Amino acid sequence: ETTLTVHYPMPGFFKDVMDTISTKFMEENPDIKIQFANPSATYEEGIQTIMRQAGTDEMPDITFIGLNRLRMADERSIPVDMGPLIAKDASMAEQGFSDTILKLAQVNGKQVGLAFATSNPIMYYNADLVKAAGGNPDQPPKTWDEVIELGARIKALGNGVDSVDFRWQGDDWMFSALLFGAGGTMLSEDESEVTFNGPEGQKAFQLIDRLVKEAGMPVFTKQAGEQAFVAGKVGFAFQTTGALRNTIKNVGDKFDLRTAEIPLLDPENGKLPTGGNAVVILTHDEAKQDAAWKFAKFAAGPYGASVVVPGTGYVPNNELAAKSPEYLGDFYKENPLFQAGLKQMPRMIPWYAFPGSNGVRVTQTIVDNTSRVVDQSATPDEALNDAADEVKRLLPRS
Amino acid sequence: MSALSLRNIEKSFGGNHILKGVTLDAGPGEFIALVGPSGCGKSTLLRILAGLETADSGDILIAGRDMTAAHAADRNIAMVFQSYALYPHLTAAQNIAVPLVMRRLTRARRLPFLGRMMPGQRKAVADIHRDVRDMAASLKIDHLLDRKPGQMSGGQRQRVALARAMVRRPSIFLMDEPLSNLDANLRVHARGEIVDLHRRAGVPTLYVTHDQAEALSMADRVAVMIGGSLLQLASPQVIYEDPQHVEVAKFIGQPRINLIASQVEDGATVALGGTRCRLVDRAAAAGSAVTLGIRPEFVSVSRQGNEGLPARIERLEFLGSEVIVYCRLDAIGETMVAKVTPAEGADLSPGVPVRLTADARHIFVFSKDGSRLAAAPLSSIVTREALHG
Amino acid sequence: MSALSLRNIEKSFGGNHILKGVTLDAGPGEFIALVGPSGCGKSTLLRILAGLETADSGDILIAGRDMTAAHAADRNIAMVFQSYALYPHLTAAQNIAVPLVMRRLTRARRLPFLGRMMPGQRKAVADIHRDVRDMAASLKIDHLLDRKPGQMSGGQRQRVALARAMVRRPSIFLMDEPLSNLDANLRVHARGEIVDLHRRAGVPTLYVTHDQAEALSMADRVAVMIGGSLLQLASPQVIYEDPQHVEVAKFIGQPRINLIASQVEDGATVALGGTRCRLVDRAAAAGSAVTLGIRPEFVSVSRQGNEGLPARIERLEFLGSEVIVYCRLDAIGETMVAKVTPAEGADLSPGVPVRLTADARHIFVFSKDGSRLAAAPLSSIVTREALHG
Amino acid sequence: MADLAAPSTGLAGTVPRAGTPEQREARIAWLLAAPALLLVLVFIILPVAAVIGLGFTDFELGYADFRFVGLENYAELFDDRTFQRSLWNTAVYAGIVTPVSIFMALGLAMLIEAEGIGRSFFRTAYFLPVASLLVAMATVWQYLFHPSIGPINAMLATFGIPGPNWLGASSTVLYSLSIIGVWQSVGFNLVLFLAGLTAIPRELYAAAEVDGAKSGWDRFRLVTWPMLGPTTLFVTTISIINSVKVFETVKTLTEGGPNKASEVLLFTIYQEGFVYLRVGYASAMTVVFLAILVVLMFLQYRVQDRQVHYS
Amino acid sequence: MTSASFTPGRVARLSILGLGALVFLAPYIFMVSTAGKAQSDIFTSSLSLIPQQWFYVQNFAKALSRVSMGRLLMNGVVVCALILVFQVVIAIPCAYAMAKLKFRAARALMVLVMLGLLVPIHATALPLYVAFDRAGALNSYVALVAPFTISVFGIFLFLQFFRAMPDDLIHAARLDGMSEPGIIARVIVPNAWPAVTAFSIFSVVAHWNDLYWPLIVVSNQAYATPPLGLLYFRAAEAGDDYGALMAATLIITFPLVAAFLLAQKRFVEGITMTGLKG
Ligand SMILES: Nc1ncnc2c1ncn2[C@@H]1O[C@H](COP(=O)(O)OP(=O)(O)OP(=O)(O)O)[C@@H](O)[C@H]1O
Ligand SMILES: Nc1ncnc2c1ncn2[C@@H]1O[C@H](COP(=O)(O)OP(=O)(O)OP(=O)(O)O)[C@@H](O)[C@H]1O
Ligand SMILES: O=P(O)(O)OC[C@H](O)CO
Ligand SMILES: [Mg+2]
Ligand SMILES: [Mg+2]
Repeated sequence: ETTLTVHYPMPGFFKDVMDTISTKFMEENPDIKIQFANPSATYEEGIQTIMRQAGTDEMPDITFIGLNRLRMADERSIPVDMGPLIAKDASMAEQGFSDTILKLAQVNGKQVGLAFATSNPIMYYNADLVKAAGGNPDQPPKTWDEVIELGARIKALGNGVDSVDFRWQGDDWMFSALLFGAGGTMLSEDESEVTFNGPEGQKAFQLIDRLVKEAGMPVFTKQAGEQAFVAGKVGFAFQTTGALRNTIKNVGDKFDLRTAEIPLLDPENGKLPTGGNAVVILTHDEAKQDAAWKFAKFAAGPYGASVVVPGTGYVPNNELAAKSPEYLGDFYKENPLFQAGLKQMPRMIPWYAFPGSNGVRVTQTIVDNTSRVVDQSATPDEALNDAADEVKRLLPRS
Repeated sequence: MSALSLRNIEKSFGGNHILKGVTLDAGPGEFIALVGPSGCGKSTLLRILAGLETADSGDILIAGRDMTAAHAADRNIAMVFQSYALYPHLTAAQNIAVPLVMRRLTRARRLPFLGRMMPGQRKAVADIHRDVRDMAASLKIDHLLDRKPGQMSGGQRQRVALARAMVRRPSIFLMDEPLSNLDANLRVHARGEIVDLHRRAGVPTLYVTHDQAEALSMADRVAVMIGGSLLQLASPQVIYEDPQHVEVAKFIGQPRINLIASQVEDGATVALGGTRCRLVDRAAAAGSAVTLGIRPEFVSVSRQGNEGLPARIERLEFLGSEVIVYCRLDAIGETMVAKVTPAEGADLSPGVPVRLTADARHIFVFSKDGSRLAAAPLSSIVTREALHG
Repeated sequence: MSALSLRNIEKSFGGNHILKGVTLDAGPGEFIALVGPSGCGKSTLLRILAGLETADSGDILIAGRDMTAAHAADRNIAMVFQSYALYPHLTAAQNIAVPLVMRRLTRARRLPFLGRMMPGQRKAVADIHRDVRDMAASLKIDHLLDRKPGQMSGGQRQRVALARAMVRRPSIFLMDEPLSNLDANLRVHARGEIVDLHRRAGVPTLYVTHDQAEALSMADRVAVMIGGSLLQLASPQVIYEDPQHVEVAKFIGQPRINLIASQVEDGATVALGGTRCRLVDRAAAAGSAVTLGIRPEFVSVSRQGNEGLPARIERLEFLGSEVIVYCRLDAIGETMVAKVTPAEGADLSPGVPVRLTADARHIFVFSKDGSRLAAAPLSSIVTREALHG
Repeated sequence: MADLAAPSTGLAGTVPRAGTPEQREARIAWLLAAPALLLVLVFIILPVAAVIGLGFTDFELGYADFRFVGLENYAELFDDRTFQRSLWNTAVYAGIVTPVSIFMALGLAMLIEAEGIGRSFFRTAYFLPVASLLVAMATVWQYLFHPSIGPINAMLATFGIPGPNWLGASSTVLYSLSIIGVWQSVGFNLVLFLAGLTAIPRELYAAAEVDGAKSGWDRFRLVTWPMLGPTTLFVTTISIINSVKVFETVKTLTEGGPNKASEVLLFTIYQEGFVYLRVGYASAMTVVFLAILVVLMFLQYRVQDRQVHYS
Repeated sequence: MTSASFTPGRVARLSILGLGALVFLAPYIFMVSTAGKAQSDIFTSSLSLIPQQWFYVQNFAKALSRVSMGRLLMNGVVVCALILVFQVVIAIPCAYAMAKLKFRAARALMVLVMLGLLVPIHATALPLYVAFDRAGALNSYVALVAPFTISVFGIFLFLQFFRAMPDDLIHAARLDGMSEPGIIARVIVPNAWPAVTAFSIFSVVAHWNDLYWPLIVVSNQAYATPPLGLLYFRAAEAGDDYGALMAATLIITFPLVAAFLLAQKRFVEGITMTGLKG
């Protein structure tokens, strides 16, 4: 009998999901016991905990790491390379692990994990407000211009109603949604140059500026935006599809909640960052590694996805799960709110992870400068250039 | 017109009736000592008078004006507290100045910085300084003016408290056991000082103490308060030599008066050993219980003779100028105390059998309810006045 | 062999020389009162004796054994503190039992639960209970045994403190102003009790007080300590009637002794008004300064005659059984105090001119350094012994 | 029975009876203080020493090796704008929370002391925030401060006042956090002041009244304030320390944002050490932080102690 | 002073106090109200304290089932009790020595205590973590308790209290034959209850609610403390499960409030007696 200690972040999302998956797993693998370590509130706290514990007896056997922190973890040689395990395993593709999906959890070609929950940014909207402002809820805006125009009308409804909540706080994910959506990149191919301050980035920041100026987007904190939206006081919210289940619960039947694909600055070539996390094996114990691999595959596999998707709002990380009626096929038919994320799947590219030891700082710099635009203390160009300068300084000089 | 008059003051705390209708008048410049056992309500009365506590009923008149409802600060009453209640953070000079500052400077002037810039401020402050210094000089505490209370001895603190009370020429002066924290020698000395001060200032003073020696030696009149009632208000001599109540007799006099239970005999006489007295107004029926009181200095002890009550010396207390003799009356199982001179006490020692005789002229007779019954030595009936001639 | 002997005890705190070589012997069962003004070092001496403080030099012998370095607990000394220092969380019975428990039960036995199971425990505990009850009975506090100190009056606490000290039959008994927290009446009563207890227990006792009346009335011998030195150690009578130092005479006696600066005249005589004494050993040269002391009770005041010192009555203090007369000697600008009976004082009042005469047999002569010079009334030279017959 | 007869020296205890009584006493004192001393050493002194040591290295969490970089970290601190910002923010925060919570607590304590009824209710009501669990309370405050649906702004709106964007705007976020800080610390100070007030002798107030201090303000100036000196000194000390140590609210409510408007020292240290994982640099910050606290306490004691009266 | 009549001054005083109490309690009122609301009922544009649907049972049930509340509370009690016992047992002798015994290091100790007051656990967490790890003591009660066994605040508080205790009491105990540890056990401690109560409240409140340190040293749920348990109701991205979170908070806060209510009189008394003079 093997006991695996599993650590995961954001229990608010994943506790029930994890419990279900592990119960099922243990049923199927009676010789493996899963026990959970104390979960961490955020990805950042999660990775900290792991780094602290790395090399100690406390280190769990398996953890779930935010996709953009995999690189950082790998630089510290924390994850076990899954390459050999995959190589041994003949049936990867059969189990729904396509190459695109595998790529999400690779760092410089090394398979450091398996994507477990994947997300992309979508548009949530309050159909009641849209209607009240004279829009058609069944024809949600397709472009940012439409969003801004309709948002302005919603804002004009008064009574404390706000137009837009764009989730720019926390990390660079939503900025990259705009940037990638305009076809831009963070850094040049060889990671030696900052490129996010190019025209695409400028468009992204200008859009944020317009959201504020023209649509009257207020400065929300993360929770404040969430609370206002579920209270029915915000027209559009742009954030991860992973929050969908909780949003549905919080909204209840206070208003008609809808979702739609997020507008892209470049509707043709625009891409979207993949949020979410990957299951990572930490244990170097041979015997445990086998069990861990089993569990990782199980969690990231079609069954896991079939639990994660309805339980949270994440999009399936597994092609089999998405298509097979055994898993989620019917679910999507019955739950149209979940379809926005699904439809965007083809546009998903990895969440960019910055090289070097200052990765987290870099994302913080982008957030800080975004906030300057949102609270209108800097022009988009100033903020963007400041961000670029600062990020340049923080990148490894080589 | 009396300087101060209290009319029928009543006060209860919760269910406890503490003051039971106290009426008291003080003449201008009079020094009245209020004595009584602990808890009898002395401080309460004083606090009511000062306006720190409100009476349930009764009136307070100061110099003829009704002050029953006036604010403490408006009564112009000065008070010295048992603990002195000096402000520990202020120097002696600042302590003494407080009542002047509070009265002479407007609120604006008292502001920390602004005050200094107001016109006339300098003069006002200089006046206060001068008055404080004068007061300190007259109490001989000039050298202490810069010290804080924590750096002073009990006696020094007491003088600072007096100075603080006197400096503003109050219309009435209240003192609540101001000497009780001083040691014996200092206390005797301080008594003199307070009397002196009172004489010079001429302010009517109500002085609370539970030390009867203090009351007798300092006051023009002594008010004896027991259990919330004023039992007697009279000059020290009268209080001592002519107590109107057994409690007064018991409370005043050191060592305590000897009290012996007895009965009225036929012919309205009472007997203490061989000494007999007759009740003057013959009010008490024969056989009714009375208490006889005789002060220790009027009990004489002799080793010879077989007159007087037979007793045995239990203990002698040498006090320098006098000797207290504790004598056991074996017959009635009581102890009688006599006060003799060292010379008289020289041949006495514990265990010696003696005879005690009481001076008939100084026997007090108290009825069962404690009130005094007029009596006279049986041998020669003299009027009470003659006794105090 | 003396029960206790202190040899040349010295103690300084910081730079302050507090005890300046104190030597004192106490016989078995002796009651010695240690008096002196506040701050003279009485408590310090007691604490050194008890082992709570260490002397800088000097030796402490208890029943002949050198205890100078012994631990407080090993000296078997009991002490009653001014504040009583009862354990506030324990009942009277438990308080009294503490020294017995600590001495009779081993550490193991004192453990909360285990202790109970040890053999012989019951007997030991029962013995302690019995001793506590006996002690309480003899101090009449049986009814208080279940109360905690907070629920007792000052007098009751004091008795519990006494019981706690006595119960273990200490080899020496120390008391540091045990009565100073009691009020005057209770104090007089408690004196008797302590003397009684001492007599019954027969334990040598050192009793600290700054109240000279206590010292005189209670002690077999009185030690007068002033400024860190023992000035005189003698029986109360001798201390009062034959002080060997001006400070002793000043400290003992209430009201204070009258001290008048004077000079030795030709023929080694000194004069106080018309009263003259001759110095017995004629040691002092004519013209050398001396101080004459006369106690107030030996000063007589008369309104008639023109003998004696002319004076003016300044103030009268009525004390019930006696009257204190403050007389101003205008000629020399000093005040002389006389103590008279109320009868004698009846015709005196402030401002009246009087003549003061001192009883020549009771005049003390002190040299400039304060030591006593033997002197005798000039008219009839009698030996000093005769005076105290 | 044998042990009953044990000599009185049986309670000699664990301490050998050698040397003079003074030496004995000192030895016992050492023994009694030893456990505390040892633990202070192990859990305070040594870790602080370790932090000081780390401050001279480039240690990063996750990497096994590190090198000594001398004063490099400290040099970097000098031009670290985030650090300067957080220094300033911490100063502002402490500058608001300390005096406001002290004076508010004092005022409330005096009102409660003067009031006969409901003392324990008020005491509990004001103390409750001290016992609050910030993880959960953060959510509540988030809601109360919500710019559009929050009760505070709703209330302001009824008076026609447009409510600010409390936690969202960089201009107000620090003040909003200060309000929470005050809310959390008033109860603590209040209890201390209540205790201080009960210790003031009633007679002093009587004396003040008789001396002519008619108004409550006069009595406050003359008696209450000076007599509370020692309490105030203690409360000030604790308040300064606690407000400089602000962390939880920032971490849970604002993450230092927006745009570092609510970066405070401990949060910055946490961010550097645990998020950016630069332990060496964070340690250098910690050293500076501790140094600031020490200097602050020293100054505060020097200034205030002189004016405080100890009875 | 405390007359029964309602003078204008008194009415003003009571209104200020009442209003203030309301403001201070507002977050709690919101908490209690939220604990009874359905998730969709919580954030609405209309301010209503009364839940539209009565959801208390569901939320409390969730709070109790989602985490093993019994285990959490037990851990909380064990950890707080151990911390408190150690703090008191270690601080009291030290404070006694500093207050009542003469030894030269007393002043230096005082400085150490004052400096100790300044060091937050946040500052030393990392070296401590490393040390516990090396000792293999992470994920244990030892790790949760050990760093707090020394409370300089406690030493400080007891020191003030003991200084106010009369020397005579200790002298009497010495003469009665007690050793110094005996004095502490038999005289000091029985009379220090008010101070111990006051200190207990401070200590328990702090450690019951502490999240920072348990988060670092505990990964095994067997040792999770109540605040760690609350994490399960928190989602970083969107919408905590507020109703259940508040219900859980109420469950966790209740023991503290009850303890404070029971102890508050002694608590204030205890602080009074310590005099708190620096
Ligand atoms: N504020 C109060 N509330 C309730 N009872 C009080 C109050 N003040 C005084 N008492 C009670 O009233 C009685 C008289 O108290 P008071 O202080 O006047 O006595 P006292 O004669 O001054 O005694 P002492 O000589 O001991 O000072 C006492 O029994 C006391 O307990
Ligand atoms: N521990 C100490 N440190 C410094 N000085 C002390 C100490 N103990 C006593 N003193 C000083 O020693 C002197 C004598 O003190 P002590 O307590 O023996 O006087 P006392 O005769 O008992 O006085 P009292 O009658 O007031 O009790 C005082 O001046 C006191 O200030
Ligand atoms: O919550 P996730 O996993 O979708 O990640 C998305 C980003 O964290 C949002 O900022
Ligand atoms: Mg009184
Ligand atoms: Mg003394």
